[in-house]
Amino acid sequence: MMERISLKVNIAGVELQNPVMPASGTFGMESAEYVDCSKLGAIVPKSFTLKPQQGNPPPRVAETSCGMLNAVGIQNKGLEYFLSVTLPFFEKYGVPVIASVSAYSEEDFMTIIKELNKKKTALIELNVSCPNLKEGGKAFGQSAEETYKIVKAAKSVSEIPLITKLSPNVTDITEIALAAESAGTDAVSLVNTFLGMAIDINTMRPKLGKITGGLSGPAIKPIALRMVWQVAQKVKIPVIGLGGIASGADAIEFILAGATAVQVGTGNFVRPDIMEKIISEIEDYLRKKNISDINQIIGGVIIE
Amino acid sequence: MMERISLKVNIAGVELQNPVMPASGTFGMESAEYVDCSKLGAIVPKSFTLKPQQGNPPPRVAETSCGMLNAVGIQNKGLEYFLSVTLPFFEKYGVPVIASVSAYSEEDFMTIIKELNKKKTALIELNVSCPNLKEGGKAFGQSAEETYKIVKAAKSVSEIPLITKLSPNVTDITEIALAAESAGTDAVSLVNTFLGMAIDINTMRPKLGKITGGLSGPAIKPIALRMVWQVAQKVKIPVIGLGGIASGADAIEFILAGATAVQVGTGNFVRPDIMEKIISEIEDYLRKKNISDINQIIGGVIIE
Amino acid sequence: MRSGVVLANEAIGGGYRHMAVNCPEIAKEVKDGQVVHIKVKDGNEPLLRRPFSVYLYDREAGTVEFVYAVKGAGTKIMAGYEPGDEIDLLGPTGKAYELKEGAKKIAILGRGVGIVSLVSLGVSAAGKGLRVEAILSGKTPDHVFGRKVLESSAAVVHEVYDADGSSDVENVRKILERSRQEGAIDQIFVCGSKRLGKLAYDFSQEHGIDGYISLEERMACGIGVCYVCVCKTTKGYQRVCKDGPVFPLAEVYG
Amino acid sequence: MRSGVVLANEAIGGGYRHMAVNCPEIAKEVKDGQVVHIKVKDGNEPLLRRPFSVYLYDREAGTVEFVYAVKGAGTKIMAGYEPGDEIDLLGPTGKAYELKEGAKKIAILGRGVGIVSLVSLGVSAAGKGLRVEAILSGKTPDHVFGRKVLESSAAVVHEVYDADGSSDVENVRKILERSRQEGAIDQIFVCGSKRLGKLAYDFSQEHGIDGYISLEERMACGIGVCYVCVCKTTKGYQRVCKDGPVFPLAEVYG
Ligand SMILES: Cc1cc2nc3c(=O)[nH]c(=O)nc-3n(C[C@H](O)[C@H](O)[C@H](O)COP(=O)(O)OP(=O)(O)OC[C@H]3O[C@@H](n4cnc5c(N)ncnc54)[C@H](O)[C@@H]3O)c2cc1C
Ligand SMILES: Cc1cc2nc3c(=O)[nH]c(=O)nc-3n(C[C@H](O)[C@H](O)[C@H](O)COP(=O)(O)OP(=O)(O)OC[C@H]3O[C@@H](n4cnc5c(N)ncnc54)[C@H](O)[C@@H]3O)c2cc1C
Ligand SMILES: Cc1cc2nc3c(=O)[nH]c(=O)nc-3n(C[C@H](O)[C@H](O)[C@H](O)COP(=O)(O)O)c2cc1C
Ligand SMILES: Cc1cc2nc3c(=O)[nH]c(=O)nc-3n(C[C@H](O)[C@H](O)[C@H](O)COP(=O)(O)O)c2cc1C
Ligand code: FES
Ligand code: FES
Repeated sequence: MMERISLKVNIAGVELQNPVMPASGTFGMESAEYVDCSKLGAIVPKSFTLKPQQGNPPPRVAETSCGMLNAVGIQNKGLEYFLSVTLPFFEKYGVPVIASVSAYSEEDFMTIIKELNKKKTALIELNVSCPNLKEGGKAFGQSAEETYKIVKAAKSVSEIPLITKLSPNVTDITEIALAAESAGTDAVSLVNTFLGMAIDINTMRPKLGKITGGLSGPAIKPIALRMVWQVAQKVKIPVIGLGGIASGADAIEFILAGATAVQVGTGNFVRPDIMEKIISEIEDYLRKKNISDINQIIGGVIIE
Repeated sequence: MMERISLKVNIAGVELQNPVMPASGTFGMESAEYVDCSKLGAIVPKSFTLKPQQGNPPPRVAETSCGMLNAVGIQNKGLEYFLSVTLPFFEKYGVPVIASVSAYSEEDFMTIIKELNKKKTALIELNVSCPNLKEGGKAFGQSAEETYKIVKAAKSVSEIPLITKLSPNVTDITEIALAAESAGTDAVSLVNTFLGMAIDINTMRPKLGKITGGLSGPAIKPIALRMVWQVAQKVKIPVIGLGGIASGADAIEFILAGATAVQVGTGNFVRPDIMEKIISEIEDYLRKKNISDINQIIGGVIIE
Repeated sequence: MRSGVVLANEAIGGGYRHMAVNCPEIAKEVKDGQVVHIKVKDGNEPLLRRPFSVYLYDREAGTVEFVYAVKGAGTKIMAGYEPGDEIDLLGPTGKAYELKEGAKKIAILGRGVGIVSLVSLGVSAAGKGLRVEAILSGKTPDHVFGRKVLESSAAVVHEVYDADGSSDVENVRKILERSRQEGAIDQIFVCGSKRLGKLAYDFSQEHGIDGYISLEERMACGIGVCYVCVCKTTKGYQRVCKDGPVFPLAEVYG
Repeated sequence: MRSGVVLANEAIGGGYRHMAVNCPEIAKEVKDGQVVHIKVKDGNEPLLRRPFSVYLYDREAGTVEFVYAVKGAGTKIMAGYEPGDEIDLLGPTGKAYELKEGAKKIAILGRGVGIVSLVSLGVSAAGKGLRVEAILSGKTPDHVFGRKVLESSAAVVHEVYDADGSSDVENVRKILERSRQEGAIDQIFVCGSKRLGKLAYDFSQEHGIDGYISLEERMACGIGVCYVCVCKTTKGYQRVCKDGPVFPLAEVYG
């Protein structure tokens, strides 16, 4: 029997009591009624933009086989609301809060980061990969160059360590990760959603108001895991893995593939308390395997 | 009530009695025991290479949520066996046979096509998108340039119309489709499998002998459909859609998105007779909608 | 998440089923018009919970009742539930119907499954001594339910059908008018039809009364965090699961 | 695809269940050692069929029996089947065990669920008047089954266990040797253990007899078209579903 199992991990100098946090856009103040936020590794509220924005026309969701498409388009109340309401709300739980920032230009990213500097969130996640903003589902994060430029600009003003959230809708995600790393990002998180579509054959119309949307959930897990594994081999910075995680076993797959921490997205919709379950399943796994520190298995997949 | 419903479609001058055919690698001579091959729109046997090859070490399959990973690596008996056994076997069913060709170089593609010219298969599908051949899951079809070169070379010798099968593991699939079109391909088919991975957390080892493999099945349908829709807007040549099709409704989604024909892959594993069912479900749909000719709904998705 | 046990799950005509569930936690908390999200089956297919209005509840007995239409994959699975089966529930969620202080008479207009969310309101209001005028609309008599429960709690019930043309908006308006002439209506509540919503809105404007509608949208989280379930209102896109499902008619039709 | 109806599905200890199914089409065709692929549930999760050896069959009664270990998602669903449930079957598929013309005595070596595929062979052989020496191996007595069926068809049955060390390869070799001394063994068949396979191979080589092993690999199509289920043999990668599951020992260990 093991004395104690340590689930502590470190992302860019920030210690997390365990590697489990929500994926942006799938967790909010309302979640606190269902999950004990003080138990999480970190808290990642929904991405916000400089100004409030209304998002895309409904319908915004379509269920698919083992997954779902969403086309929310980052409906949010803007930076000011984040600073005055969301951040203080979550800070009271005593775990690191990661500000997920979305923007349409380098300038907007910089403006937001300067404001965050004043409040010292633990970390900032740059959402350069939302497929629901630009026309045709394009995102900054689909180009190594654009990613480099944005991260460089963000880094030039940020006093807070940066996580860059990568898009999976690319030929070679390691190239984008390396661009973000060389621009100075302190960590990467991957993946955001895959651009997808569904058609209602009865009405002959797209099921989403915005035609296409982002695919998330268990369906994408194998692709996300492959990407995390590929990126973890190439970069020196910590990798945060996500995409379809809905159990401790899923989380461990990502950790073995090289993720220092994991995010849970769509899983929160099915069970708003799922992250607590995942944390305890990770602990059980380590206990069963007689491993006392989770850091021992990060990137631990055995390749023969 | 409608007199007769026509399911006939035309791919590069070849008339198919209906738009349903198998996806390469998921159908073989053994399938003829379970499905009436003479009922299909076309027959697409497994990709073959110039010489026989053994494929990848097992395990070659891992089930995932609503999908599966495979890393077969095109185990096949080579061109000669195709010409002497497979082709004559399928030709007797009186429906077009599409030769799916895989190769490691332009030269090999050209050598194979020259041999096929002599036998006049109805169509040739160039598999430039198998993720299980090159190291790290790379494929020719992930580069517009390489795709252009291969298609150009193939076209320069082929007396048979060419279909180019595209890889979904790309940033912008329309770019690759346009490259293939400008190199002269007569049609495109998409998608091949998504590169994915799964880890057995008990053994801490990848579930596939080759570490990564191709994801197929219902899980990928929304992404494949989006790609078919995007490509169909951009190219003038016919598009063959596939990825997760397992019902008439799925097939119709792809047709509405712009596919002239569809292929069924993983669905054949679940029910080897599924294509017959899909054909009749398509017919039922048209009858219910009072549409007499399937060509009326190709690309018919209504965007407002 | 709460665990419930199915007590009954029977077809009641019109493709609807009536399901009673034992779940004291929900029965204790739920308010009229609120919603419960059912994970119809373990696993990832179907992935998301399905939202259902609470039809009736009994705080003492600890039971909650639903009426649902069997439509797609999820409700087909639910149709197979048998007494004794455990089910996975999230809720109650969302805004409830609120009776105005001092209201003496209300009208409820429900159509099809939209009737579900209004029945417990009718029962509660009648129980508090209010007069309740209920207009229940459906394709055929089979598509209307709830009459007995409402009548036994002293509501006045009108059923109207497409089959005989009585569900026509003009006819419903007439019923409302007639009722108003018998005594002022203080609040009007509607669910299940855009047309009836518009009628109720016009009626409420004309007579300067309060009116509410309960809306449906596709959902994911059900608790207000994902913003997929929005509907357009005069206040912008609002979340049906959290800001609704009950909205003032003026926000939807204004 | 064939439709079967579950007749019985009972736990038999050791985490195994014994399932009897009515499916005259399969019962009529199936040969010893062949496989049936079960789609455990409609829909896409789990997606693929699960392969199971046929344990026993009765051509007249039209029944087929299976014994399976409850392991993952698919077999957990199967464990919930009740008499009367319909199930979706594909098969029989694959190479069967073949008795050599003129064989007078065979040995069968099965371990764990590997016992399943050998029992009908033992019964068939005994029924044809051959002598059958069956060695059934398992972790504990609970993990061994089939004794009664084999004995009632006149096979000689030895059970060996890990629990008391009797399943040790050396001990199994001794049992085989002793049997051989009582009368030459013409063929040897093995399933469920690499170690027993090796033992059988060595034994078959030493005495110049025929030997076969039935293998397992993960499958997708089950009918020979996808090439995911290959195992390494002296003839290269062969498909377990089509070229096997029964292979000459010499192709696997040679
Ligand atoms: C606030 C609210 C209250 C509801 N109350 C009731 C009720 O009391 N009785 C009843 O029969 N139905 C009710 N519905 C509708 C019910 O949720 C759907 O009929 C049900 O989700 C269909 O699931 P399915 O799997 O059978 O259909 P599918 O079409 O297979 O479902 C696919 C997806 O679409 C969603 N969906 C399908 N139809 C609807 C719909 N009409 N509204 C919202 N989402 C939908 C499903 O939840 C699922 O995510 C309510 C919906 C909402 C939003
Ligand atoms: C030719 C053959 C005959 C078999 N006969 C029997 C039998 O008679 N009795 C019995 O109990 N089991 C038998 N098996 C093993 C049985 O197929 C697996 O135990 C079963 O597929 C596990 O499914 P699951 O969903 O419970 O497990 P999961 O682990 O959830 O399955 C995940 C995937 O892996 C595959 N898989 C898992 N274990 C195995 C395995 N051991 N072999 C092949 N595929 C596997 C599944 O089919 C599925 O595709 C046989 C396997 C083969 C190949
Ligand atoms: C409804 C919804 C809204 C989302 N909103 C955001 C967002 O605002 N910012 C962001 O970076 N990612 C957003 N995402 C993406 C998720 O954070 C996550 O990257 C993705 O869903 C994959 O993880 P999952 O499969 O666990 O859901 C959203 C996802 C969903 C489903
Ligand atoms: C086991 C397996 C083998 C495959 N082999 C080939 C192949 O030889 N050539 C090819 O072009 N595609 C091959 N594919 C890809 C399929 O043809 C198809 O593009 C893919 O599976 C997506 O369709 P699906 O989701 O309907 O299966 C293979 C797929 C599977 C699952
Ligand atoms: S369903 Fe998520 S906000 Fe309403
Ligand atoms: S499972 Fe497809 S060839 Fe064996």
